[in-house]
Amino acid sequence: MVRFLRHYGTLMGMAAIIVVFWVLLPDTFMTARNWLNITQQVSMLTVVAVAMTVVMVVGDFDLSVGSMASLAGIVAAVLFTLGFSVPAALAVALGVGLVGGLVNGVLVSVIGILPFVATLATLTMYSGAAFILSGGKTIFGRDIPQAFGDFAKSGLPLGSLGDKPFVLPWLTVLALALTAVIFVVLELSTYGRRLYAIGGNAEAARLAGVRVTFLRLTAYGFTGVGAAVAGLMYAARVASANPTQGEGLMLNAIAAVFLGMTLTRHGQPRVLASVLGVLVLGIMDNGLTQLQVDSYVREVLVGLIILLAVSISALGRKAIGRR
Amino acid sequence: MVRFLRHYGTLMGMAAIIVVFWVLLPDTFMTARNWLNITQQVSMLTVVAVAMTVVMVVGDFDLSVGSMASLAGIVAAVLFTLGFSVPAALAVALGVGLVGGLVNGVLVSVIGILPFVATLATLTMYSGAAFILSGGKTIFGRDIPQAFGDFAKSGLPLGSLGDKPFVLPWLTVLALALTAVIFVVLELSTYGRRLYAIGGNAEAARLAGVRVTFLRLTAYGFTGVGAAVAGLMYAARVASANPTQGEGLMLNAIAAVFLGMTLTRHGQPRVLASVLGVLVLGIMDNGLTQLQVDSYVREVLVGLIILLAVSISALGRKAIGRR
Amino acid sequence: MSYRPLIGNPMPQLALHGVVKTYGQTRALDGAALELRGGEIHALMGENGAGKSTLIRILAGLEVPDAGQITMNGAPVALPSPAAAEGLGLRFLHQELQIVSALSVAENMHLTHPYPSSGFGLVRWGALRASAKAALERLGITHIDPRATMGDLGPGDQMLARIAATLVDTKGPRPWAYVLDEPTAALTGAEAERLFAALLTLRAAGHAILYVSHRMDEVLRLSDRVTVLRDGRHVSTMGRDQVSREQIIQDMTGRDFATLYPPASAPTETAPLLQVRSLQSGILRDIAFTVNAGEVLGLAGLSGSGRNHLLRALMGAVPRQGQVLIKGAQLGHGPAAAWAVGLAYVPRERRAEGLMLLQPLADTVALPHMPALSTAGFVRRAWIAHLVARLVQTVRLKAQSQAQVAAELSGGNQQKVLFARALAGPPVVLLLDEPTRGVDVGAKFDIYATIRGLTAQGVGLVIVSSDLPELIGLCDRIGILHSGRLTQIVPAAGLTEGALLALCYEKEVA
Amino acid sequence: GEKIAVITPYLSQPGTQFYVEAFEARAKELGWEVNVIDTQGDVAAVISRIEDVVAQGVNGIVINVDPAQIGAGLDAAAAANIPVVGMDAGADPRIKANVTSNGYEMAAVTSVYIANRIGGAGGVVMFTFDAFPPVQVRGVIADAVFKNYPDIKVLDRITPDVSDGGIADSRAKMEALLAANPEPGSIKAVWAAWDQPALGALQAIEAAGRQNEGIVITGIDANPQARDAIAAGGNFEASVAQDFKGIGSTAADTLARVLGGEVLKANVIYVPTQLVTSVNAK
Ligand SMILES: Nc1ncnc2c1ncn2[C@@H]1O[C@H](COP(=O)(O)OP(=O)(O)OP(=O)(O)O)[C@@H](O)[C@H]1O
Ligand SMILES: Nc1ncnc2c1ncn2[C@@H]1O[C@H](COP(=O)(O)OP(=O)(O)OP(=O)(O)O)[C@@H](O)[C@H]1O
Ligand SMILES: [Mg+2]
Ligand SMILES: [Mg+2]
Repeated sequence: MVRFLRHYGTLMGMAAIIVVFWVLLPDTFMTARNWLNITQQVSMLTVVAVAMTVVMVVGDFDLSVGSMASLAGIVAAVLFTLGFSVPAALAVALGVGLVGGLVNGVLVSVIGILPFVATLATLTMYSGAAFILSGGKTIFGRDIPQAFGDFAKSGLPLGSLGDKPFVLPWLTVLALALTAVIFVVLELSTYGRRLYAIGGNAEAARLAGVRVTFLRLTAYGFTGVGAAVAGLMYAARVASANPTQGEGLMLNAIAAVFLGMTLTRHGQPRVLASVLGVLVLGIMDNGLTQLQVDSYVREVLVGLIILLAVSISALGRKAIGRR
Repeated sequence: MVRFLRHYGTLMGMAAIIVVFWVLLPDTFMTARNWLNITQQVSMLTVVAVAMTVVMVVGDFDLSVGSMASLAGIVAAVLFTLGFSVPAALAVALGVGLVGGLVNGVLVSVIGILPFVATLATLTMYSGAAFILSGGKTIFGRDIPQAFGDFAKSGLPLGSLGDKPFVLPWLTVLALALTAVIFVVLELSTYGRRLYAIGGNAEAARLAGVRVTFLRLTAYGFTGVGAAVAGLMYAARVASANPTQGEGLMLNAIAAVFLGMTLTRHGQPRVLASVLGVLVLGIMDNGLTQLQVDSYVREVLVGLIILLAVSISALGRKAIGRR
Repeated sequence: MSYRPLIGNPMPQLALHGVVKTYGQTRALDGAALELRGGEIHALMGENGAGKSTLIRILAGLEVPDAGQITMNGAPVALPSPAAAEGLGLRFLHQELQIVSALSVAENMHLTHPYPSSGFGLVRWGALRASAKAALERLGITHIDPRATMGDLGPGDQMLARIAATLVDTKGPRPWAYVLDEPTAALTGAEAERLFAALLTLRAAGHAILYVSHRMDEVLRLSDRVTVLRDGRHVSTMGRDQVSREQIIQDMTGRDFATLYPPASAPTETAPLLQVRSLQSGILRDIAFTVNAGEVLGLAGLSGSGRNHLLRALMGAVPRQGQVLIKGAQLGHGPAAAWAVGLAYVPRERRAEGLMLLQPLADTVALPHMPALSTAGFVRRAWIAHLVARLVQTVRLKAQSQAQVAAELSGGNQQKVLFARALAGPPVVLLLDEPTRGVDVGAKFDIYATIRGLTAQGVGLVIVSSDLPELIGLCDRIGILHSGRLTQIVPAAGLTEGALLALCYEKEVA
Repeated sequence: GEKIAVITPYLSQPGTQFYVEAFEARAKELGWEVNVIDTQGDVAAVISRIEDVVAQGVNGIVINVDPAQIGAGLDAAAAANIPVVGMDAGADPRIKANVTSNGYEMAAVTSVYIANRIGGAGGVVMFTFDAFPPVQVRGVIADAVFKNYPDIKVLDRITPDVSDGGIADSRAKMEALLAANPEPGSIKAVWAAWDQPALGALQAIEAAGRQNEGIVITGIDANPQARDAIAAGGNFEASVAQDFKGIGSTAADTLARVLGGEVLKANVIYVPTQLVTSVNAK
């Protein structure tokens, strides 16, 4: 029973939430269109959460993802205003993400600063850099190439649905693709398995000859690039870049990964579990908005549901440990 | 040399910062009035950082302090609008802080949720509660009793300074008083020594007869009350209450405590070190603003200086460990 | 599945000379030497802290020696990294059981080795499992599923899987030497036999095995040569014909037991201080014994027999049923109650269970006695300083000041901090779990002297130790634990190490 | 009645609260069911919530964020034929009408007020916030006005940290500037792009005991706290009242006309603003 609750508690909770929305919103919730909306809405968060999963696998975390996302968006937008082509600007922005991630990695893994402190400091710095580059302004309008904004509005045509065309939004496609990449890296590659070994028992990994310092450093690179991708997706979706726009991503991404961890057998971070965590957050937002639940009540409910899921799994773990 | 850098690196850094400002701002920085300003500006952050020190002593932390501060301010303001007297409203707000802190404590210590997840969830919930209570609005003007706002504007007269009266602001007095209280609790009482033992090695403390679960729980109570006090000070200072006004406190408080930890011999959180950490942040803000350094550049500089201080201490620790 | 016999160099040979390694003030190795040849089982012996594991970590490329020479077939080699050691065909099982509980058995077995993978670096799971299965079968193990999660296995099976990991066949350099640091510590007799069979097969195929064990019988039975280290120095290397139990002990300790264990003083009175009746906890069943004033009761038993658990149950660190009386009064639950009535405890894992490594040693000493060292909830620092100053002398603790942190003390002095803490009460009954583990010879003698001093004052002691001569030398009576039952209590006088070991094994043999 | 969704990232800003309330009041008279959704600063979430309410099938949507940033949401609404009306938003072909005050005008009024009060000469401190487009335009105008007076020197252009509501951090920044410019008369005026920094600056000046130097402070929005301060006759001399209630109720009326099938010719509707000084503050 306890074991069952621990493993399936969160999953059952998710199912319950979906059923409730389905019953209360019979016409609008369980529709292909609504689910497309949800996937598109959570696409940026998915990318950050999935990238965050990589550092959390080695037992660290990264508070700077939000400001890195903002910075990447600003970098691309500033380069657009300077006349760079879309691919060139995006490449530079992703490069900034990679470098920013590796800086975090060096601080944590080589210098030995606690992840919380190191990424808190870089949070401030990356955010400051975004403000400096943009002059604190929102960059939008003519400065943003049409193609860039259009990307977020269009998608992969997949036939038609009733009278309307059925289109899988590019943002969703991108999130799926990145999830697949990180899945392959973490679950199927030797590299990923080494990261899990480090997270599971860093000392054992070191004694077994795993290059802990180096691998831990590289994990931050993924998170940096992921944050940058999410920042660019965000900028495309709002067809503008603002030095604060990534702010909300960090806490939500961490919450999603932790929520996902309650789904896995040993409480490890896993890519697909993180995606489920993101979906829970997205579905709650969508369903509660449609039910016209006050935004503030929604916040409290989301917090409560996270706590419930995590408590059940924590208590289950305790009960098992006690036997 | 390494040892020296580790112990005195941060202190020397602080001294260097002060000297730089003194030289660059010969007439205005090193004045009694400016220092009074700084102490008053950092008074709220001091209270939160000092209270945060208590949970950090046991090896945890509390992300919900910012939203708890907002919530306490809103609770008091809402009670004011309902005609409660100032003492009654403040007592209820402090009670909310205590309960909120203990809820965190139960989640972390009794249920066994990671501090990061538990307090992230309560962050959302307390913030949601503040929004619900206030309807998302700023409460100000006639609703806030005159006496409440006046408190933050006045202080303890300490004679005169040149032509102007020399007044120690009540907010500064309050911050000093709470620092003293927490100092006594942590450094001089058996309770505090037990908290340090838990932070040093929870299992060893348990075997030595320390009631780890209970004490860890109570530590969060201090942090909750501290956050509430800071929220009320904030509300008094701006003579209004807003459901987001505590937001900036959390990351800054944690940064201050970590900065303070680089000052202590073995990297432990200590009350007075946390206060120094707060002062570093406050002095940098004040000095750089006086120097008319761009706000964004200031952010980057603050991040850099934190990183430098922490890196020196981390590298020093490593070098000592290696011998 | 069979082993690939060694082709090419018929007699690979690895040698170390004059190896020195210091950690802070501790000289772990001070001129150690070792020679390992293909086709032999070579035992590495030495007291706790003699430097065996350090030598192995150097071989594994995990530590770089301060001085010394390593040669392979006569040519000097460097071992800067684990990869280099693997490149020389060396495989390792390190002392502390290093597992990643959340990963599968197969993955744990490939921590050191590259996973079988396709061109794109993708893991071939089937090949990974097959490789793990093959390695397990070399030990004759078929009951462990490579897909199982490591954390779900029992400690014995975990150890077997880790041992099998050294036998994994990889594409890389051919392994020829297997280095096992105390592999049998967590194994049952039958499991150990399987390991021995595999080791003999490996030897027959021309491989070398370097093997650390504190179990004398195994060593005498299996090994072709024995090298003994003492205080980081090479003492002797003996062939099968020269080796004897007495000689090994003589070389390991370099001294007479008479000088190591101070004489016991006759108990002054026989008042029962600790009475235990029908105690149940965890695997413990129906435990009953009494300890009188000035008496030392030893607890002996095989690994996993419940010695450690019994002390924790007495302290109230784990739930227990049954009666525990201190001076005739029922003992309450929880460690606080135990300390309050003078039941003091020196835990086994001093770093994990005893010390606050980064706090002033005086704080650690005072912690369990806080109620007596405070007034109205405020700490009386002067009282603490006074008490600690006295205790530092009693246990001959070498520290710069009372404010020094435990992390900066040597292992023996760390142990003395915990002794000082246990004496601060002062204790009525003192529970000691492996009190001299990782403690050097001098500090050991100090600890023995302290124990004698306590018995003279009428304190009752319960000592758990895996060091059988120590138990015999210190105790008045020795209780034998077997699978959670106290099978008998025998007088220590006249007992030999062999006889005591036989008693520990008795039930299993019978 | 009709189901209407009001979606804003900025509900905790006092101005937004007023026109949302006025909108709700008017909507009640019209018999509408209004759902107010606050995304707390997240603009992309505005798009998401528009998509959600489109799925839910509302009759009309009201936004108060720049339409250029939420094109995807506007497309979703257009595809479902749901009219969108802006409330202090911005112009866009997909918006039936934007009901707003003229931000350029408000900034011009306060900056010119300062220039005149200080005789076109002296040091001025500006508080701006360029990350928020409607406030950014105010800064642009003030910059231009002050530049037009060769003897006005902008001492500092400060962006306060608004995560705390903006008063406390503005006050800290102003205290530092007062310390840096201790000579009486070295700071002649404080121009704030909205009221919170003006209130923070006022607190700083009073706390420093420099309220008698004649430093002129202006804000924009004329929120009640600012009105109280202006009425008190201190340094805070002027602000510009947007007719928040007017914006809210006009937005509701405009939406009612759109829902009634009317095609609006002018898709920008300005609601007049008013300079508030001690004369008319109460
Ligand atoms: N990382 C380290 N830092 C400091 N001292 C160390 C370290 N590792 C080992 N030592 C010290 O070096 C000495 C030798 O330790 P080692 O682990 O090699 O002993 P051992 O012979 O394997 O003992 P055992 O039989 O207990 O395993 C001990 O005094 C130990 O405390
Ligand atoms: N809380 C518990 N619940 C159930 N079983 C337990 C518990 N604690 C220990 N055990 C089991 O009881 C057995 C005895 O453990 P204990 O550590 O006391 O043995 P030991 O004689 O000290 O051996 P070792 O030297 O290997 O530690 C082990 O099999 C252990 O797994
Ligand atoms: Mg060893
Ligand atoms: Mg044990």
